[in-house]
Amino acid sequence: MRAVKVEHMLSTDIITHVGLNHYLVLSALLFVTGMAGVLIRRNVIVLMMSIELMLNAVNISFVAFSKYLDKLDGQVLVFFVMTIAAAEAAVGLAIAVSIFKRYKEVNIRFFEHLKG
Amino acid sequence: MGSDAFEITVNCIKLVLVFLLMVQAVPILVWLERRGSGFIQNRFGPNRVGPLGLMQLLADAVKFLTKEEFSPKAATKLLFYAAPVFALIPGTLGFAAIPLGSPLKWGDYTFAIQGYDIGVGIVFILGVSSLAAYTILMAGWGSGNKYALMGALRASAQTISYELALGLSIVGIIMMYGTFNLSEMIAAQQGTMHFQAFGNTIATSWLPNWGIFYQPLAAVLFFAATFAESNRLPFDLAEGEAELVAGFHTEYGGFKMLLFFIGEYGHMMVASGLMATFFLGGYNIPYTTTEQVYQFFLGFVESANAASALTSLAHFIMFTVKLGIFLWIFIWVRWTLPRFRYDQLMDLGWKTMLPWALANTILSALVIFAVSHSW
Amino acid sequence: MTADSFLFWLLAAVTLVSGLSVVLVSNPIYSALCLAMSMVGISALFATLGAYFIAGVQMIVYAGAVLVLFVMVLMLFDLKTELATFSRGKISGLIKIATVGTLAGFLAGAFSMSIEFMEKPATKTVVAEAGVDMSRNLGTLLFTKYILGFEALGILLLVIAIGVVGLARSKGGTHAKH
Amino acid sequence: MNHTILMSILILSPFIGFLINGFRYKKHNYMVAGSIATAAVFISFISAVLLVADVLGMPAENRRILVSFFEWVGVGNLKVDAAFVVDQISAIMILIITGVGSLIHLFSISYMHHDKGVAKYFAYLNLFIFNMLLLVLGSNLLVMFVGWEGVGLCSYLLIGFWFTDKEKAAAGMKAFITNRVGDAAFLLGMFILFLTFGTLNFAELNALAPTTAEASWLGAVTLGTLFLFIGATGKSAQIPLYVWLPDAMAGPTPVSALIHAATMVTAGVYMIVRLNPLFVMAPNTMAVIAIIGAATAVMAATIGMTQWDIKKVLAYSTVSQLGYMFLACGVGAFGAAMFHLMTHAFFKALMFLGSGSVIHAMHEEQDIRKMGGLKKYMPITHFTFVLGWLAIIGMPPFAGFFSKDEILWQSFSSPYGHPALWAAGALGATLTAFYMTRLMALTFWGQSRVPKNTHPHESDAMMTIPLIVLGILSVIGGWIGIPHVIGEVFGDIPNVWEHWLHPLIREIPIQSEGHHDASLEWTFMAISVGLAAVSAIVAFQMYVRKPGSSEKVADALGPVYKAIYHKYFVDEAYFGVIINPLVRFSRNLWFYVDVNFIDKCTYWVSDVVKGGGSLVRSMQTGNMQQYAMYIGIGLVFVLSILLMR
Repeated sequence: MRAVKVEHMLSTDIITHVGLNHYLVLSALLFVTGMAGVLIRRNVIVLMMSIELMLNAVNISFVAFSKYLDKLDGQVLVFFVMTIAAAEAAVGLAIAVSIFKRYKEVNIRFFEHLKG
Repeated sequence: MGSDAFEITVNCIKLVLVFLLMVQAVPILVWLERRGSGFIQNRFGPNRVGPLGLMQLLADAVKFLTKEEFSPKAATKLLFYAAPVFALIPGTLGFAAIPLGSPLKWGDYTFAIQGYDIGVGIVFILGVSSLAAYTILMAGWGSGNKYALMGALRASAQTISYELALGLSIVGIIMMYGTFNLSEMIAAQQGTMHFQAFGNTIATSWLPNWGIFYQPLAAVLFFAATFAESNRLPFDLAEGEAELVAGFHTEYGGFKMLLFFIGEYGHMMVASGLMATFFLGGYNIPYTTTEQVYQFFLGFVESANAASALTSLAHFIMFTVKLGIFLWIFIWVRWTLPRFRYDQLMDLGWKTMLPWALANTILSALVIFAVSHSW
Repeated sequence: MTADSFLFWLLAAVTLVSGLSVVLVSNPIYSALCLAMSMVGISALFATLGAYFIAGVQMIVYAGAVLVLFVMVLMLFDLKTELATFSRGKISGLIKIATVGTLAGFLAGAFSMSIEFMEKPATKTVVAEAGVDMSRNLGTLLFTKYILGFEALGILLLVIAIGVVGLARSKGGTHAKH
Repeated sequence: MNHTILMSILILSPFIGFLINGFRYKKHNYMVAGSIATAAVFISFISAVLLVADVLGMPAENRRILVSFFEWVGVGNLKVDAAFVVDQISAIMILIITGVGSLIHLFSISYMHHDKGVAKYFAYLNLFIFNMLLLVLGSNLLVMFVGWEGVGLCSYLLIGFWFTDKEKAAAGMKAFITNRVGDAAFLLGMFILFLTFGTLNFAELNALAPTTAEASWLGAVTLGTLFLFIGATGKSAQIPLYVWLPDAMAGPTPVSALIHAATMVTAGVYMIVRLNPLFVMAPNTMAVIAIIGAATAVMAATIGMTQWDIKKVLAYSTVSQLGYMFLACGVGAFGAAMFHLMTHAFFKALMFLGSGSVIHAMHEEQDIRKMGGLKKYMPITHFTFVLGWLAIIGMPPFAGFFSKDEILWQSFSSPYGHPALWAAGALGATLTAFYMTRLMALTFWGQSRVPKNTHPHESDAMMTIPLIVLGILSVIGGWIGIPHVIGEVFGDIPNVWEHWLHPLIREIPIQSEGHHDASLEWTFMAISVGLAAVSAIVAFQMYVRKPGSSEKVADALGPVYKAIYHKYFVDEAYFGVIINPLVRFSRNLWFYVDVNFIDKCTYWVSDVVKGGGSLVRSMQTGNMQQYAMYIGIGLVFVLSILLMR
């Protein structure tokens, strides 16, 4: 809440009138957070979670657009994204499990063995 | 939420009330369960403290609160303590979305007799109740005990598997009523059985217009799935005493245990409420419509508000009765049926209930299309 | 400050904080739980955007299924010896952080610079009417305009299901050969 | 039946046979392979007969079946169709090729039955027939050239068929390379003709041919025809490129019969006849052809007299007979050339097959000094061989007589002719009679010199039937071209041959001075036959009556005999003058240019690429997060560009 107050001094408008670009900025930040996770974490499963985070950030922007452009297509796309994400998670986890079976650890570096 | 201050306050009070209603129902249920189990197993339940042993509830509460507060060494403190608290969330949130009585019209205000009227009621309830898996997992892993972990994994696996059957089994209902909104569903189940088929109305006078008559298979599947969801016998693999000491709450005792109990009973109540709402016409009094009841009470008291209030009250009682019936069935089943084996459980979930639910969905889709389509 | 904006800021804060902690917390289980938290927040954000159905689906699919799967796997592994959280390499780490930061700056800047393009008042026709009708429209759209994609996804899911079972059953996993 | 279908059957049936046998090339069942191949060729023989029948049915002026399958090459104004034409000339050729070809296939079945790679052998044989048909049927020089190269390939494959024997493989290579030289010249000729006339189509070329003789040596027509002729010398084993043919005898004997006697080696003659309007208009070329032909005829005959290998003798006789054909072409007696081509195909194939039968009987023995007196062992072979012998030494009324006599007469009487040419031809005929009689004598007559351990025997029917058929042909084959002078005697028998070919033969532009009367022709005829008979008798005396006298003669001749016996040291000369310097030059080229310059350049390039690659490769660590980082950096880059704009 304090953060909100601080911004209160700067300008009220940007706080009180929540518009499309608020959501977009939020989704951008979330996306970047996920990207950071993908880049710097080592645990494969955490990597996948970060990817989920990125996907959801995109979902936010989809839904926001679908509201502000008054079209439902965005939400349909969110559907698709969710499905893909679920599939990706399933496969990723299966691979992680098989990696774990061998190395008793799920470090991303074990995937370097897959390099051709 | 509304905009008027009065309305807002009333709504907030309503939320608290619903929560309290659920929480205070738990001890009664505990008592009911113990007495009922005694009755079923042909022994006395707790009957010493107070009349019918009703004071036993109080004693239990005191006992729970005064027990020593400890946590095992291997436990992850945060999760260990957070889990019981989270255990409350799904039940409460879910239950708050179920309409308990017909909307109360007071002056120019209209108060839904439920925590909050959400557009996509079912979806919301399913969503929140699917969060239950976390509490179990947190508890199981957090208490750093292999039995607990095993129980937790089992329980969550079971929950996820049966969510499919749960969700699919009510798709038929949703298609039939053409809505996610519970109030609209209840409104659709008023009076005696009558429905549109091939463009002309078919009506009977000897059956209430309940969902169970349209979707019997869905009712069975849904009820079974709810058993699995709330980890109760015959699906309480999570706490199979024989194999795992007490499943995910092995390490829990005292008040935390109580919270888990509350969560479980909350689950039961949500399930029962949903059963009533989907299949038994919710708060409707059988063979009558809300309007009829309202007119009936308007015959006694002249003020519209009072009549509406009485109507809501009558409906609320009606709903409680239906709720009670289902809760009793829960308890009854628990003390009647033996526990499944784990593979049997999974087979039942994936190979029996899921296909049946799918078949039910497709069938009802076809029928609804054919019927609603006046050729 | 109206209820809507308050809700937005609250949820945004929750989502962002929990998202950040996904990345920063070293214990994978905690980060999974944080992710679940942020999922809930996101679904609430969907609700504030009037996409109630999507919100519910988000709850069921992500919070209810996918992440539970993650948590289960993590607990199954039960990594007592937590491996090094962050990848080695000072320079590359710096580059990564810098990249991420600049990207964030770019995106945020771009969006906030382009307010006047985007800030078109939402005419509340399709999306606004909450709940059922919108879900109905959504379904109609899904089964008419996007039917092909829908079917494709169905096939994809089938394939994935089979493949994952095969993958998980393989003894020794992907490195069984040596 | 439809001409297109017939033509396709004619051409494709050997090819299909080739495919079948080629795919089962490891099989050893000679009966199956042989039947397939023979059937294929026989089928195309039948269709050839049908086509020729159609041609016969047409009016004399435009006897021509043109089947154009598709446009093969269309570059600029070079339009080449995959078109095939059957007219008077190619009709004869296809009949010979498929007819004699099928007989030789039949012969081969029994001849090759002991061989391991029999299926491969028959596959090659069929492929050869296919290419030969392309050669003779092609309606333009390019299609012909395809066949030309194809038969060269098959001849290479079949000469080196027993490639495990080093010198046989070497013989194959020799043939191939020598042909290459000729083919290069052939290509040049094609280019010149195309530059001059803008087409390669025979009909158009012949139509565009100038109507007046071209006097200069450097005229387009003269040069083009000269180059084509050099190509012909390569293929048809004329001086200076004849050296490969004797070595080609390394191949199986039926191959020698089919390729190196009957068909392939006559391709040059066929080509010249095919383009006779052009050649006629280049008197210089004609002179060259005539001289070379005559020279080859005589020289090869002389060498033939001294050889001891039965097949070598036949090979040299083939060379000299080809010389006759070129002589005929050179004096503008194209009809005679074709005529001799046909009769030669008959009797030379006959003799080769006979020699094959003999070799077979002698268990792969080819030295005639180890033979003799085979007459009683193998009567049929002997009898048919006698027919062939009589035919080749030009005894009337055998086939060879008519064709050879025609050539001799023309070489004197035709406007391009010259008494010297006639003299050479007559000498060649005499020598031919000598060495063929010698061959007969040493092989079949006299007392037997057969080693004790070999028991010669008559070959089986599959080998003798072709002999008999060919024998009959080499008796009656000549009767379709009986000269007028004789024809008048026997109640005006028409010279079918001349009428047949007449429409396609261009008149010689310059008129012959005066007209030779019949009596002169009679005299020449008598002279040549007489000389042949005399030399035959001499040879008979030398080799049968008093054996050993030949050695005395050889000693008497001394160095001359040596020179002839060593084939005038032509091979050695080629090695010394051309091949070895070339080899040395190429070795230097290889060392200084290829290794030290070109390779170094390519290595440098590859090193540069490798270095760059290793630089880039260092980015590919297999570490996914790095890849993700690259993606992110790229994203930032693109976004910054977008925002800067």
